[in-house]
Amino acid sequence: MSEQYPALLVVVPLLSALVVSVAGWVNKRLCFPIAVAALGVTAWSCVGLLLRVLDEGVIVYKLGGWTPPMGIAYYIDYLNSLVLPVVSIVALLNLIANKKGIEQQFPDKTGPFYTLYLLMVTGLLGIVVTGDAFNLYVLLEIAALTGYGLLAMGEERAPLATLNYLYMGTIGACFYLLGVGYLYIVTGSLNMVDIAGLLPPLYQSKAVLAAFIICMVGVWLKMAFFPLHAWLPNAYTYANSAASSLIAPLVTKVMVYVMIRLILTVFTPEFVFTTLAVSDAVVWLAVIAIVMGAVLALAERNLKKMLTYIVVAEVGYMVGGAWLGNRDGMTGAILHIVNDALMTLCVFMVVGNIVYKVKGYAFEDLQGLFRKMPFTMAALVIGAMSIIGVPPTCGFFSKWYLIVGAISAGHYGFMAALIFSSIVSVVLFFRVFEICYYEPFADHHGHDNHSGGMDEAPVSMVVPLLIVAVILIVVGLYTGDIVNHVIQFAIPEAMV
Amino acid sequence: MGKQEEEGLGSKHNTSKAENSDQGPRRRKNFGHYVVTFFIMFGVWVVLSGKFDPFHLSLGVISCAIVAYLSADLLRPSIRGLLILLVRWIPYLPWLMKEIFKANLHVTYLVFHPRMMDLIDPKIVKFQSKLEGDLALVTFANSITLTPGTITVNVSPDGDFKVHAIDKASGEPLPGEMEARIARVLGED
Amino acid sequence: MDNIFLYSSLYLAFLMVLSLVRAVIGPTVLDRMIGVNAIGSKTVVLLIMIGFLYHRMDMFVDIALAYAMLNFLAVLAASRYFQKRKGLYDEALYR
Amino acid sequence: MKIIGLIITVTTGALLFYAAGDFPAWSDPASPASTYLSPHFIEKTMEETSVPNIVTAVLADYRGFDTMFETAVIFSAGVVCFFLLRISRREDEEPETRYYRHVLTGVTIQLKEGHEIPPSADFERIDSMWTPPDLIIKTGCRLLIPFVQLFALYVIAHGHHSPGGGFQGGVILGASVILFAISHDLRTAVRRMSEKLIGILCAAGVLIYAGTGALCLLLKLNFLDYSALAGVLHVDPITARSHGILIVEIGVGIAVLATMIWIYNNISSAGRYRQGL
Amino acid sequence: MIWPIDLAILTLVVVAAISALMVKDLLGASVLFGSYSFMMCLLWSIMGAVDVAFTEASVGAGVSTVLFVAAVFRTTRRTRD
Amino acid sequence: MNMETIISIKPLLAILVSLLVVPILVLSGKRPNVREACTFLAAGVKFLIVLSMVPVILNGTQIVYTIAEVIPGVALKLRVDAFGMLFALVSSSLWIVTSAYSIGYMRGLKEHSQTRYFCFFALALSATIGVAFSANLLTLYLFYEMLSFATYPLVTHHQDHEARSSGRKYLLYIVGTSIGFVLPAMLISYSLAGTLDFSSQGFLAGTASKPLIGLLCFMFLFGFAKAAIMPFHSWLPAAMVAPTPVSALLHAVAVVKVGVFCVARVLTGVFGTNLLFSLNLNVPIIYIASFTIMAGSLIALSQDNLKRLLAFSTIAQLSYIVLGVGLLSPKGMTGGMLHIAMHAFGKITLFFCAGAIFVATGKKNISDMIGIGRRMPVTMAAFFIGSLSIIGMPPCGGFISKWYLVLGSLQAHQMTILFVLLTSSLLNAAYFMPFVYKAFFCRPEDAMFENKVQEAPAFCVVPLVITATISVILLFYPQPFLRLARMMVQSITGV
Amino acid sequence: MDIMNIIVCVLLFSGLFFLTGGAVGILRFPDFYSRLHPAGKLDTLGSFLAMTAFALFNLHHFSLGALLTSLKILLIVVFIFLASPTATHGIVDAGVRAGLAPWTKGEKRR
Amino acid sequence: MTDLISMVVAKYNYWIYITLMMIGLYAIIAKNNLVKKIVGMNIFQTAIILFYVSISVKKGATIPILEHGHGPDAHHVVHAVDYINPLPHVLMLTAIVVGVATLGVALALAIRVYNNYNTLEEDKILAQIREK
Repeated sequence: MSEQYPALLVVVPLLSALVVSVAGWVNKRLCFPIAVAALGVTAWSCVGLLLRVLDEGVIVYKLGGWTPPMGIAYYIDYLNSLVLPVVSIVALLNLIANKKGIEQQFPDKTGPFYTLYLLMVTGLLGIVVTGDAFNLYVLLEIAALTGYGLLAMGEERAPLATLNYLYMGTIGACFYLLGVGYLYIVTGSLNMVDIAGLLPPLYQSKAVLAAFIICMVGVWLKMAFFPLHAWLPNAYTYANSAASSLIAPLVTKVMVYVMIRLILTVFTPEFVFTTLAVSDAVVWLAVIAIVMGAVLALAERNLKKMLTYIVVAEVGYMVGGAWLGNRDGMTGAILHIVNDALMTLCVFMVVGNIVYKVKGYAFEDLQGLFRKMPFTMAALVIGAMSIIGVPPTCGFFSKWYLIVGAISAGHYGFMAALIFSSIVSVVLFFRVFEICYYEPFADHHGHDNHSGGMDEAPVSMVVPLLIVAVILIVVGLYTGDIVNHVIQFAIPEAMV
Repeated sequence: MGKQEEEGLGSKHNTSKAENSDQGPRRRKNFGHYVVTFFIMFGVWVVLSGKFDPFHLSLGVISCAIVAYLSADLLRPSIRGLLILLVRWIPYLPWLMKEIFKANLHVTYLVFHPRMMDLIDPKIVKFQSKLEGDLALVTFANSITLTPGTITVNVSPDGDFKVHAIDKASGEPLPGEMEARIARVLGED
Repeated sequence: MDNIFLYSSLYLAFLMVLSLVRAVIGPTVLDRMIGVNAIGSKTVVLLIMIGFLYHRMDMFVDIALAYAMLNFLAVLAASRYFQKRKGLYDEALYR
Repeated sequence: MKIIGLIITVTTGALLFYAAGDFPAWSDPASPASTYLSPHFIEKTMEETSVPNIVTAVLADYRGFDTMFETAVIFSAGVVCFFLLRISRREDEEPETRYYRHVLTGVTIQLKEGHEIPPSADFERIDSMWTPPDLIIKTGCRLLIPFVQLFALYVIAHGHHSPGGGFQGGVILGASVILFAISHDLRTAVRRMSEKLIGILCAAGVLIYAGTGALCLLLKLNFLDYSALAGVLHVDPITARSHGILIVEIGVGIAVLATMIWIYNNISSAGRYRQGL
Repeated sequence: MIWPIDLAILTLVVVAAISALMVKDLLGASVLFGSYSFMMCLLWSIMGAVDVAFTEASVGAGVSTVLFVAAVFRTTRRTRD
Repeated sequence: MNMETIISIKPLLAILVSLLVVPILVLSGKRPNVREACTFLAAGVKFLIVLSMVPVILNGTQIVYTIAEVIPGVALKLRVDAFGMLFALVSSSLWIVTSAYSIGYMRGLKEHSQTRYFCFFALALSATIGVAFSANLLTLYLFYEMLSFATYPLVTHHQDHEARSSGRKYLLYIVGTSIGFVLPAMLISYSLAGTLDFSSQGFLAGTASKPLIGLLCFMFLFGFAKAAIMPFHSWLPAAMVAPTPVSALLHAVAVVKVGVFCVARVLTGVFGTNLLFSLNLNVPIIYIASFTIMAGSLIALSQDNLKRLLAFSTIAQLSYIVLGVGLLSPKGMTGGMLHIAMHAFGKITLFFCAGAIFVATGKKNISDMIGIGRRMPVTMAAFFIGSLSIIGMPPCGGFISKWYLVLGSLQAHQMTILFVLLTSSLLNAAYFMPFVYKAFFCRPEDAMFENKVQEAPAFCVVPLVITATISVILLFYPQPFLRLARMMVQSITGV
Repeated sequence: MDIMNIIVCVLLFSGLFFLTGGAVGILRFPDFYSRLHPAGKLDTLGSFLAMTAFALFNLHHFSLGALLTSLKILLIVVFIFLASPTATHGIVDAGVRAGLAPWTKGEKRR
Repeated sequence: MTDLISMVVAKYNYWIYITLMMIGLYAIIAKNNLVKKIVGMNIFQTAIILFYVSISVKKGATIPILEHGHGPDAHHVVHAVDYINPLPHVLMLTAIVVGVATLGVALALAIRVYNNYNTLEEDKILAQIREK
């Protein structure tokens, strides 16, 4: 069975999405167990794949039994075998944590919600695992469409924000598609590895250059890289918490993965960093992204929106790291995909818990929460530490690699931006902590609650949150192993 | 009024005619409809498919069964209706074609006439038809639309016609011969 | 014979331009619908003609048939709009 | 915004114009796209899958995985439209007033919330904006719809030999139901094809596709490798591929049919399922 | 591949696209967008992409126009651009 | 130098003891007795663990334990050497005392959120021991940051407006400098040398140009803002809003000493004496330190609030240690390291006294305390001993360290520094002695002090008596600390 | 050029002629209702004639398949004859419901 | 000059696709009405489809459906030059489907927006949001 893991990890969520959809019409209570079971199996096969890749190296899975340039193939190498478990585990934990919230918000539509959720996970896992440039586009759209659906169910402003996201997302996906078309017209192939093999004689071609630029712009649009980030904050802020805590950690990160995949596998680092001499400009763009993200976050009086700007800044980290063009920077970027997914999940889950209990996430709603929801806030502290970059939480170590990469690339602006954003994150989060810590709990309901008894979110929400918080630290402690055994092999030898 | 069941490709079922409506909103499903629909559909299938190997024919059988299941109550055909169709429609068609031709020539003449604006004189003609039954009315209305410079604007289920005529000459002969012919075709004379 | 078809189809394309002019200039939505409907009917003919130009008639008939069916649907839908929403305000009034 | 848009557009356009200079000339038979992968498809499809329509073969077999997700995209669009728009009666903030029309006389009855007429053949539930369906359109569509449906099924069944296939057939089939809803009434259309049925069909279509793939997986071959079905269908592997393609196309057809109707129902009634276009 | 018709239709397509965007009425825009789809369908069949043409015919002419009209029906026809 | 090393989990245990006690404290929130018993137990166990390592260290062996290899080439690694041992010994022994004192203080004032207080106290202690035992810069940084964040709730314990603004200031300085200076400096060092492990001769030698090394040196010096070297000192007076035991432990012992410890560690372990000498980097360091000493003492002169006075005194005294290390002469370094211990015991006594006065009378300002010696003679006697230790007068341990510093400055031929040391001692006397005089010999203005002797609760008084006694004892028996400091200096300079 | 081709050409050209009439008519006629006349009628007949021409031409190389294809083309014709008046009626009905007044003689062109 | 003309004609499809794409892109960015933006989005998508289909065209080739259908006689030699490249068609079928799906979702969202704000003009909606 284990040789079928690559298929399983996409097929299981897809099939279960369909089954859940049917179950939604038959008996709503079946939806949640099916979804959890499916994601559990998926996570299990992802971890199994990671172990297999560690044992055997790259795995190729031929879909439909056709050999790669003809048919579609999955390539599971060191890069995506690392991202896969993250995606599936984040999805699983978030699903468990948000069961109550989903039932509270969509009592009638739990079936469709779980369906979309599973389809989204399918899409994301597929994006990560596929080895075919066009297949990636289709999966991109599946993830995007379900994402629109999930995000649009929220506050009053959610549909408009999502509609803007839809426009931008469609442009992004279409740009990617166009880039693939440009590659296709000059190489005649759609398989990533195959294209990489056919490209070297064409490095000087204008079409390849344009393909690269268009693909990158498309992917940047999707990941909300700085000048193209305008859709993200609103879309994530006004969405319901179950959706935003799935999408915020995963979508931008998976898109960064796609970018790294394109750089490393399709266009090859040689072309990107040697033939094209734009990496410096992109890193400066990333610097602006980080600084702008941090500054804009500073201007917000609203926890969730603040976090969305942090997401924007984090995208800057990863893009900048990847474009530094050296091994350390790339390691940092890949590591940060993992870490940022986890820590964004952590903070957004915290917001989910707060929304569940307090029904708001503006700063005024947070007063006295340390007393009211100590466990949630403890998780927030750990998540914040990770975002700030305090050892031994994992955020520190990816930042470490990014800065080391910046130093060895001689790009001190990027280093300064990283440090600046860390300091700003300190300010951001301690501002939140201050409010949660100092302000007396503002009692919305009139009756005397001033003794400040605990009023924690349900256990089913808190336990996954604490698990995530612990994972943040554990991943931090195992960074060395991750780098030594996985990431090191994910980056081609040619990169120094 | 007793023969609405056998009326060509459609019964005279009409939602506003009390005496006709013995089924209410949910139309009664008649087994005969299914069978006849199936065979009509199978005939069309053969024309469409053009493949006579068992595999495709069996696919055709399945498809026709599905369509019959889904839409027999829309088509509501009957064998007698089909026969009438064959016997009476065929003679009507050449006449209709001739009329259409004439009408088209007329309109074309108008279109290309340099002083077209002087020639045309649109107006709405109203008249009462003695035809009954949906199918007859619709056939009549569509025939009017296709022929001499006239377009059916509105038909009430009782047979009140409103027709837009492009010039005087087009509107005058209505209802005229066409109605009579249609009445004959659909057995309403 | 191919040439005849080729020039006929070019001529049809020209006729489509004429219909498109009506669709573009309006002035009411209904006029546009007439224009679009006319384009549709010409397209059906043109499709079959392309089939002849490719010498693969049997492949193009299906498309033409589907096209005729669905063009009808679109026009019907647009005209249905006026059954439920009364009043013909037009773009001209809201300039 | 207009200026920004113009700048972005012109920049993009300039880049693309610049890059188009390096393209092989249009319709050049020697371009890489025509010489690298496609000759294999064109020359080997008949041997390997026994399907003359190369597009169908590539779509459903060589790149069947793409198509599975394409179907899933459609499915998810349906679910998203439902999820976004559908307002169940419980959530509906508008007080519900029911309208009934006496079929025989055409008299309309208005009932305030909570009152209901016991189901009877004489009364038809209608909506406040109900307009009597036009006689000509109604009759014309009534006669046309079965043929449209037959044609749609023909398109699905003959995807191997002529253009078309599951997707196109499904859309036309869906369009026939939409045509019914337009020419009659949304409520009548929903009565003929209930929401639950549509929802289940929608999932079932994708399930047929993915299930076929998973069946291949269970039969010890790779996902979507239809030749695994040879044993089940009692045919040789190549014919099994052909049949597998057909099965898959049927799945696509069902999914697309249901989704199109679902999306239309939700959009045209804004989720209330009362008053359609 | 019949290039003269191809050229003619391509030009028409651009006109239809621009007019669909210029019309100051959403219903009109949807209708014109329908005609844009027709021409695209023609274009595909001229280029020999029969399956694409079929899809475009069924989707563009049939469903997407209807969806547009339905959405306009549910919202408003008014627009300022 | 060829050091023997043994691998043992003991250092990790020493850190984990106080970390693991945190959940127990949280769970026992409703039962103060259990909670405090646990705190005591943990403090005792920790002290015993540390103590059990002393003989090993004195034998010239190092204890090493690797927790995890977080980055290839850089591990989370603990190493116990003489210097770390010295610091760990001071802080763990003082935890016991402070725990006792805290219990008295917190119960005496019926403070809120005591559970939280004890939790973070334990956490801070873990971090302190962690800093002491760090084997490389990364581990050091980890525990340093952990300490910063663990002390934040302690500093802002009162949760009022003043606490809030002080907390902000505290964080801004501490975390801002550590992220802004230490982190990049650390990473630059890493990318230069490829390692972060402290070694006795430093690892940066020969890897970079002089300006870069100089820059790094100052980034580290100012980056460890807990050392309160001017101009990054003003968090320290602000942080005095914390409850007194917190000030006592953290601002006399843990936090500030961690700062200077880090500076000393980095100067010796990263740069190494030879490199500093060869680049003449020690000169600016000692001048900055001297400036801080003088300025701190002068500002302290003008303070009326007792705790603020102590804070500025601390700023000045910390720079002694930096100065001692910066002299780079063996005697000077010995003096600096000894001063960590000596100043800790002296200063903690002073803070305890200030706290005891606050508990017993509620007074904060010196001007309100005239004649207080009549009411609280024991406390004030201890205060006197503590201040003698700070000034560096003979019956107390402070004398030894100052003596070594003076010797060191002579050894390094820095006559200016000698002058600075002497002047500052005079200044120390000038701000402590008037208060002691007024406390004992002036007529009290406040009628409260006329009554008979009424000391603070026993939990408060006993600890300060103990620390005062130790201060005195250290003069006569400085052996463990002196030997540890000498071993350290020997390993660095070879003398 | 055999006789069949001539017939085909004649049919095709007459079909094109009517289609031209339709295209010009919807441009020239003064108002919506009168434009429907050419659109509804001339296009239908034009398509019919052209389709017939194609059906005949397709029979040139006679075979069963060709016959069926021709039948299919005729099926399209049938379909157009059913659908076109219905669509025309739909549009005109919309015009009436929208309240569009018909053009009368002497008015300006709309 | 003749070079230019021949280049213009030889890549006419590509120029038109770029033009259409620019039209669509401009509409998405600059149009104020949400439904207009959706129209622009669809034009944008079709432009890309046009690009792909243009890739597939091959001079002197016929549509990619083998002429001699089913059965044992099917296995005669097929020359790749005779048939248009089918691969882009396959891709574009998928892209069209994705386009319809996106269209449906976008329209659903537009209806939601309209229900909330009672207008489809973006600037008016933003003004309403600002007022709150």
